[in-house]
Amino acid sequence: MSTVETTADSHDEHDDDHHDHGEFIAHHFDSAEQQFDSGKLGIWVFLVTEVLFFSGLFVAYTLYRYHHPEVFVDASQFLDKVLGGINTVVLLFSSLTMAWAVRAAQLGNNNFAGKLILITMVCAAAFLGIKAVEYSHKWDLYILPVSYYNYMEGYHPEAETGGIAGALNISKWLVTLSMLPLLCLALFSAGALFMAATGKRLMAQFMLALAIMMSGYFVGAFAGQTYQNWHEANLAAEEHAGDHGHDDGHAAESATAGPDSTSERPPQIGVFFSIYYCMTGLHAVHVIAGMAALSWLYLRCLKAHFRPDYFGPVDYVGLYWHLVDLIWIYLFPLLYLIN
Amino acid sequence: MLNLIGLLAQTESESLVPEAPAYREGSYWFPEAASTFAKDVDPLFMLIFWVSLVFFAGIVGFMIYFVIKYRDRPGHKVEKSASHNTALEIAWSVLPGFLLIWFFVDGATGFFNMRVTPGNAEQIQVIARQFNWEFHYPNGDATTELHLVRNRPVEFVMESRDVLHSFFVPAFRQKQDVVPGRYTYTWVKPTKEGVFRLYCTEYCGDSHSLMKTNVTVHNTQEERDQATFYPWEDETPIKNGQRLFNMKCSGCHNNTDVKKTGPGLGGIWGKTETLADGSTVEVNDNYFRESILNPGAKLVAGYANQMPSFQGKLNDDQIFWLRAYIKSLTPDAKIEDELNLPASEAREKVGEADGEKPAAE
Amino acid sequence: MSATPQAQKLFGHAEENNYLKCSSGIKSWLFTLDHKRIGIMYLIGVTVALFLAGIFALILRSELFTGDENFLTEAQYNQMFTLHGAIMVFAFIIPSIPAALGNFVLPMMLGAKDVAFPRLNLASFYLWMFGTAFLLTAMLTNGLDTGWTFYTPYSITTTTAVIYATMGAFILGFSSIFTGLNFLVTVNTMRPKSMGWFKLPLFIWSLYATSIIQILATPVLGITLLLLIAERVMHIGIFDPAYGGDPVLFQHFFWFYSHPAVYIMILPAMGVISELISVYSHKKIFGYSFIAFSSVAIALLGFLVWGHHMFTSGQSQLVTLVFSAITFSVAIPSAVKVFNWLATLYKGSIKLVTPMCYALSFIFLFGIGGLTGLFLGTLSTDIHLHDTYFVVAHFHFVMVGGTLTALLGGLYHWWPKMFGRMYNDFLGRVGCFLVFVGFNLTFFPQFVMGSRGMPRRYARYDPEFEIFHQASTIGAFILGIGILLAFGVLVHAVFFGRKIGGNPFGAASLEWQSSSPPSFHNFDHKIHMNAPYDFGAMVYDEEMDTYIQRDFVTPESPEVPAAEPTKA
Amino acid sequence: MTDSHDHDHGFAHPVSVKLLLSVFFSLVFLTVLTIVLNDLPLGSADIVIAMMIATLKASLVMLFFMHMFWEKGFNVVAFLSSLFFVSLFIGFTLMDTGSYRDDIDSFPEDKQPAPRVPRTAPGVSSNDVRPMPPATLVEGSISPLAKPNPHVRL
Repeated sequence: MSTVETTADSHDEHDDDHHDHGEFIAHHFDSAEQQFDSGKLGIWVFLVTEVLFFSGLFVAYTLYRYHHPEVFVDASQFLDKVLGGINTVVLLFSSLTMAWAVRAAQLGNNNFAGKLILITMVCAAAFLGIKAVEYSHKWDLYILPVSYYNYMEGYHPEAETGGIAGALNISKWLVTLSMLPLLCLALFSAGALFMAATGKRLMAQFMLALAIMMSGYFVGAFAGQTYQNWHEANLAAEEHAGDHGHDDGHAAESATAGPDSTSERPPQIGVFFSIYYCMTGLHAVHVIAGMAALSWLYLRCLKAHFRPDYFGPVDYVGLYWHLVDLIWIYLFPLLYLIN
Repeated sequence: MLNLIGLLAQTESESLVPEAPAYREGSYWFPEAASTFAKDVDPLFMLIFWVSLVFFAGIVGFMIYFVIKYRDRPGHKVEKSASHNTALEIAWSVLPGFLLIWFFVDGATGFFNMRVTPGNAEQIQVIARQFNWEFHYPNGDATTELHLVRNRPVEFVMESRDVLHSFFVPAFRQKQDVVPGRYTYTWVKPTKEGVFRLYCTEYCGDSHSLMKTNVTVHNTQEERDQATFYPWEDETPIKNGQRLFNMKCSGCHNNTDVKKTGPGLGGIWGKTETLADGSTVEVNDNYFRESILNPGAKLVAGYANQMPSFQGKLNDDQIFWLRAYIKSLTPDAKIEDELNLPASEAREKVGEADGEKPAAE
Repeated sequence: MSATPQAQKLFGHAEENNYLKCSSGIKSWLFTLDHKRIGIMYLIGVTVALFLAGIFALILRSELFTGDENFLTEAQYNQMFTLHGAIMVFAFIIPSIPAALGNFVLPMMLGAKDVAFPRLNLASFYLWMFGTAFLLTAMLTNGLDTGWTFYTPYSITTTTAVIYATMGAFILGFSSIFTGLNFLVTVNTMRPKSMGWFKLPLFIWSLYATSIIQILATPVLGITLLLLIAERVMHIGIFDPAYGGDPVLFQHFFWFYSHPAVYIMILPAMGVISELISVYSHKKIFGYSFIAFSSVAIALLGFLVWGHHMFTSGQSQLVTLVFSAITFSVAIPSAVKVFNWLATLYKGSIKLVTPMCYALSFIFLFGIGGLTGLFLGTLSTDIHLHDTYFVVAHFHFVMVGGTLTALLGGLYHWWPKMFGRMYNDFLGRVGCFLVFVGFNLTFFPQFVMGSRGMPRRYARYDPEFEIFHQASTIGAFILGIGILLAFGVLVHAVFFGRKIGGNPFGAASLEWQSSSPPSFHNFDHKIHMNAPYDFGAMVYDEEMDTYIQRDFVTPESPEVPAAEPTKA
Repeated sequence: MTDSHDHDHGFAHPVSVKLLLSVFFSLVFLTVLTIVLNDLPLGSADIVIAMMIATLKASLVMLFFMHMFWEKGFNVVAFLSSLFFVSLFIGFTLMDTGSYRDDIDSFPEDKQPAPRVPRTAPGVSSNDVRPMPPATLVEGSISPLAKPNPHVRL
């Protein structure tokens, strides 16, 4: 009988124990825990779709490695284990800070969670910086997807004599790739100053964090490039000491000699790089998406939104970020460590 | 739908597809069986058909019976019946399973028959391209229609020059995709004399529906050889060129001035064409030869660079024949006298005139 | 029998409160987070897609009236069938029942206020809009002539707008993933505590199984299309044989999604039919758990059979054999459903109203569609029938005879709930009859043509097939008129239909406990949690012209609170 | 792990800092280990070892960083099921690689008979379909990506 007597909005009476902070409970949920559980299952299922999304590339990888093991061994020599290793550690560290940020959010410590998230953001950007160094180095050497692949033994790209690239003695590709981060850095710094000047402290702090994140990219790129230069110098020295006669003049000659030198390598070598660029490129897109999500989290930390019964967003973005790390954990040995 | 409007201006070209042979009905469902595979396919098809029909009649019969008997009417009430019956449900899940196993085993047996070539089969190479077929026989003959010998198993070694195609002869009940980048194989043993249809059944582009030809099954090897033989040396270069054109070029080019995938080649000789970069070129011997060997070099405006190079695929004689034929398609072009001589004589004449003999590859 | 005043309060119309009228203005629709309004918008969208692709189908059929050129060039014909297929598959069938009907019904069937992620739901709809817009862009710029399957290498070399179209399909894929994710989470976490798994209506089970497929398979379509775009733009050599790629690998990628996608299309239809058969027989569904588990079984088995689209493609014989064997196993759960529906009819009280007519015609057509699948799963017969009109007829029997019929049946069933008005049942049945007759006339001759060797995707054909093609074309126009009439009757009902009460059909699942149309919060009152097929609990109340709970006239009823969610 | 449940946080399960740090250092150790092992001559076993280490690392991340250790059973099953479907995808597709050849030569059209087993010499590519781009540097080109590609169309 009571069924009929209770009418509209009967659900609300079950919210009693949480009504003090109901503003984060959407109207269609009955409790904070239901909301959290839904979000949690949702993000796990989303990760499932991510795994399957990447699976296509792993299938292509497995297939072509199965057919051309020699190509994969040959091609992976072009990938720098040390840079890859550093990037792995950078991502692992960002995972640590992310997991820590979840803990902080669970304990309601927004301030500390924000700092950890900022570190995570910086690591993500640094990862991309190092990646940019790797990419630009390969592009200099014409190590590209199969249809553009044009690497020639012994070819050393001359550093540009003019422009920014020449002045910094780095690849023109790295300069090109760094344009967007530079623009963002400038925008965010200007934004931070503007916000500070107009007295919007919170937004100023947020903009500052974004600027710090973007500078992480340059830290990564700088470190990567320094290593790269050192490594090149080392190689050159070794070559010289080994006296194989591969001096610069010879290299330049073979560069102009053209197609002969490429024919030693099977034409499928470019397929490895097709797969390499697809895998790492897609992964990089996920890193960028992660940076956006982390920035949003940081803003919410600044606004002190999280507390022991409402920390879902940190947890969800954290899970996503760990997945990005997981994928890299597999990409690293699959692409860089082939013998 | 702008593109569709644009295409309306384009008219259909003269088809090079051979006339369809009369349809020879075998049963209501099948064309006449002309290969050994029919005994793998047809009876199994009919078996599945009757089993399905029995099930279907049962389902629909019960459905109609129930609908009439238990229709909602005054005084009719839902009768009590079980909400489930595990034994019954398991029974109707499992029992049809046995039939399915039967179909599977029977089908797999037939499938292996159709895919495993006997050792004594002769080999015919099949080259599929947009939008024609080319068949190369062990004795060196080549045709665009397929000729087989009755009761002789033949294996087709198939290669595609561009996109996916599929080799399908309904009367043989045999089908296999032709995949670029790999060889695919199939075989058949024709059992009936006659002419049958061969279709491409994997969608391959604009004129997919015209990529069909005829299969003629001959009684003896001699008849087959006669049908595939073509006296290249005795025919005129123009006729040779026409035959080559039908084999190699007609997929993309018309022998009229109507545009297909590539430009129509009728009336083109001596004309001045505008290239993609704005410059012009006259269609003459040199341009013709370059267009065959290096098609991308001077693209006529309005066409994509789609044509493959025929470098190493056509020898100088063949290019000469093609040139003769294309030239003959332009009414006012001056046809050299030697183009009307038998090919072997024409070659000598041309050699004298040019001071060199075209080298056969 | 007369209802208690409380019951009257429950089922009375709350005009100002119903979801259609609670707010007005275009913005209140475009930015709504209400699953019911999103469902309605989806319904309008997919109907437009259906009519667009249907017009293409009629143009195709007209061209095929004779074997020679009538009014389409080959290239135009190819674009027509490609757009017909692509729009029908990606923009109509896949979202039709789950996203349109499912969105409206699923939360109410569960007894929830909304889906778990309303914003994601709206995002899914807008992604659908964008994806469809991309497909239309492809149509309006340069056309698309690859077939909806985008097989390489043709899709890499053709000059048509493949990239727009693949972007469209990619985006539509994400729309589908979002719907699936939302429904899966909703069913898991938004159920009231007392709504156990085995109290769920079978439509929800089928949507749940569909969600599993959408989540697991659709991402693979995403990566496939991305790789195809990359292949076309810069030739990465994974699918392109000119650079050492493998075209058959593309088919594996494509069918890993697209075969399960076939079950995305048919499973929800089966769910709808389970509801209809049971409600209009006024009898508890026979073998509830078998039907429920068969949905999940079909969803999972669907992942193991994709290779049966590739029996002639050049895949290895071992794989062919394995895929054929597993394919047969899918037949069993499908057959189980059909037998259970029949058993439900047995000793029921069958009302031959429009939705039931569609349900019965579904059993007929799906029966043919399913059984002809046996010919195609069997290896040796498939070699002959592959890529012929036999295949075309087979999947149209399943997709149109199955899904479209079920969609129409479902619309007629839930239309009074959606708009609170009743349609003209006689005209509805006439429409159903026309659809049934037209459909059979269209596609039955195609079986004969196919086994006689008529290849699919042919703009020109040999003379011996002409008579069948002409029958087919005439049938297509009858089918078109039937569908037009069916939708016409529904639209007429929205404006001129007789107003009806909350539960005109005596259905027992929870959505019928709301008023018609439902209020913004779905239920204005506490839900009475009865079993979904317990029709004995429903009695007709003449005074209110609707069915109500027996409990409302006989006081004792077990009260079950609809609040605490179950653990996921 | 007992200290991870030291407070009652409702449905929150904060992981102790100690645990997080030890997981991180194990991960770094494993990364270094896999690089070092890669330089040793392990033959064909190296891919297996590298994958095992990667899986170990992935498990650590999943169990502790992603809290799978404390997660609801359904969520764990849901996530891990994705791996099952990925393995189906890879497994079936790889079963079909026997018939694939990427290096077949075109038929010699003027020579008979056709090779029953196609040539497998490396470096021979089918040049009748579409030619590989010429393997020369484009003089003065700003970007290798700027090379005109005739097949790019929207």
